[in-house]
Amino acid sequence: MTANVTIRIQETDFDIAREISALTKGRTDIGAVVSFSGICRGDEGSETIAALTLEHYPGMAEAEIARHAETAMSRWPLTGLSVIHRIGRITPGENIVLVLTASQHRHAAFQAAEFLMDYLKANAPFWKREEGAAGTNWIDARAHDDAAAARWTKS
Amino acid sequence: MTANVTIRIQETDFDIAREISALTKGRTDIGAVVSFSGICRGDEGSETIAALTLEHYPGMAEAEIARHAETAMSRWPLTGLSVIHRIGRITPGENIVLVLTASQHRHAAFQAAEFLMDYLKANAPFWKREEGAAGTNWIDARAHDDAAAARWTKS
Amino acid sequence: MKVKYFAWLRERVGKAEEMIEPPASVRTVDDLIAWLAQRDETYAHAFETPRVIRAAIDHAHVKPDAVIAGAREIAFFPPMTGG
Amino acid sequence: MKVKYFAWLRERVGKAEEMIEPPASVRTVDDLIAWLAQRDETYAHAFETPRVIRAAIDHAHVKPDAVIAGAREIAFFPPMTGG
Repeated sequence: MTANVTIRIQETDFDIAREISALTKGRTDIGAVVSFSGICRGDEGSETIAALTLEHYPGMAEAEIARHAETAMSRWPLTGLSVIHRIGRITPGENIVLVLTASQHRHAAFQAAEFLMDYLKANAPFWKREEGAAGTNWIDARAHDDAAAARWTKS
Repeated sequence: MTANVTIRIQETDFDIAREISALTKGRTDIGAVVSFSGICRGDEGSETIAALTLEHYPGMAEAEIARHAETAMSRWPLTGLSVIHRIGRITPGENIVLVLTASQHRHAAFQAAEFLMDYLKANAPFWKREEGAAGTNWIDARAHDDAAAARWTKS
Repeated sequence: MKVKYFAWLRERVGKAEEMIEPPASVRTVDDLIAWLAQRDETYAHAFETPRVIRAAIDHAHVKPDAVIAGAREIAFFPPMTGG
Repeated sequence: MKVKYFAWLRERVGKAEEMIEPPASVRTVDDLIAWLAQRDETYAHAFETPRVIRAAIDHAHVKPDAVIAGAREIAFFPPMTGG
């Protein structure tokens, strides 16, 4: 089984259909593909958001995602996975992040996708600044994102 | 919050990007979209498969999916969901089923998608016949699919 | 009432649906399976393993002890394998 | 060694990166934060809440007691908010 791992950090939007096709093309050993798209919302709590700007740590961001990808590949029988994270200015309704997992069986694909998202949220060096009515603010990390990532070390 | 529920049973393939767009278009309250695609594999256990043929119970299949959709909408804060199940002859590498869930937050979207797939597998009236080297056979239901559906009633 | 058959049960019975009029003594889904099985060899073969046969009344799954009175449509089929 | 700053830490320090040469007594990440904080008012403000500041050495997350000897690049940043 050849594993197919794609990791990209880019300013431009991604095309989910094309990414799924890249992961599955020419293979007949894949029974399940799970995709997660994270989308910019128009509000953060009670505040209205005009846009988000995403900053990242070049080099470390790729390395950190690659470490999580390796962990996912070793924990679940995946045929491949893709992680694409956008940076720069993103307006409400636009995509922020894409995680794709492919496997023979659905539970592995679901579990690995959820694991990757929880780990990315808590550990990948990206930071969001929001443009709201009252100026721009760095978004605070949420304790429940750390808790979500921690549950994978318990099980 | 208006809920956006799509249920379709069709012979033709589906376009994931178009279905995601239909679920999210014009909205800025969605932070997470999870998609599950079930794909026809080229083998079932040790046997090679030339194609699957999917039969369904018209009327009941739609009703059963609608019941699961309602349950999902009541259990998780979803902005919408789509279930598209193909019928007829499907060859390895082709899509069989699509489940999409959209929510403000990722855990609801992941949980609802996994719940819907587990319930569809165990309860929706569809049956697969495989064309193999040794003729055609109806695929047996798997005990672990019932177990997967049952775990949602415990939690 | 109308009875429908799916998947290998449909193939064994040799038809997708039919109208039946069981006697009043046939009260439950289980009774109906037993009544169908005794019709002839074809039905006996189709229903020879009643424990793996599922039933639905008017598009909803039911248990073997479900009462069939008032049903418009009863369906029999093997465990589902969709998704 | 090279030090990098991200997000509001970068804004408060007023630069994205710089070369520094801390004395040998600065052994750990915590020591380095204390040393940076005493440089001037700008750094004191940037590092005034060390408990919310995360650190990475050569692209890997480290704890506050991590030893900095041999590091090529040390980064300081607030908790991550990607995904």
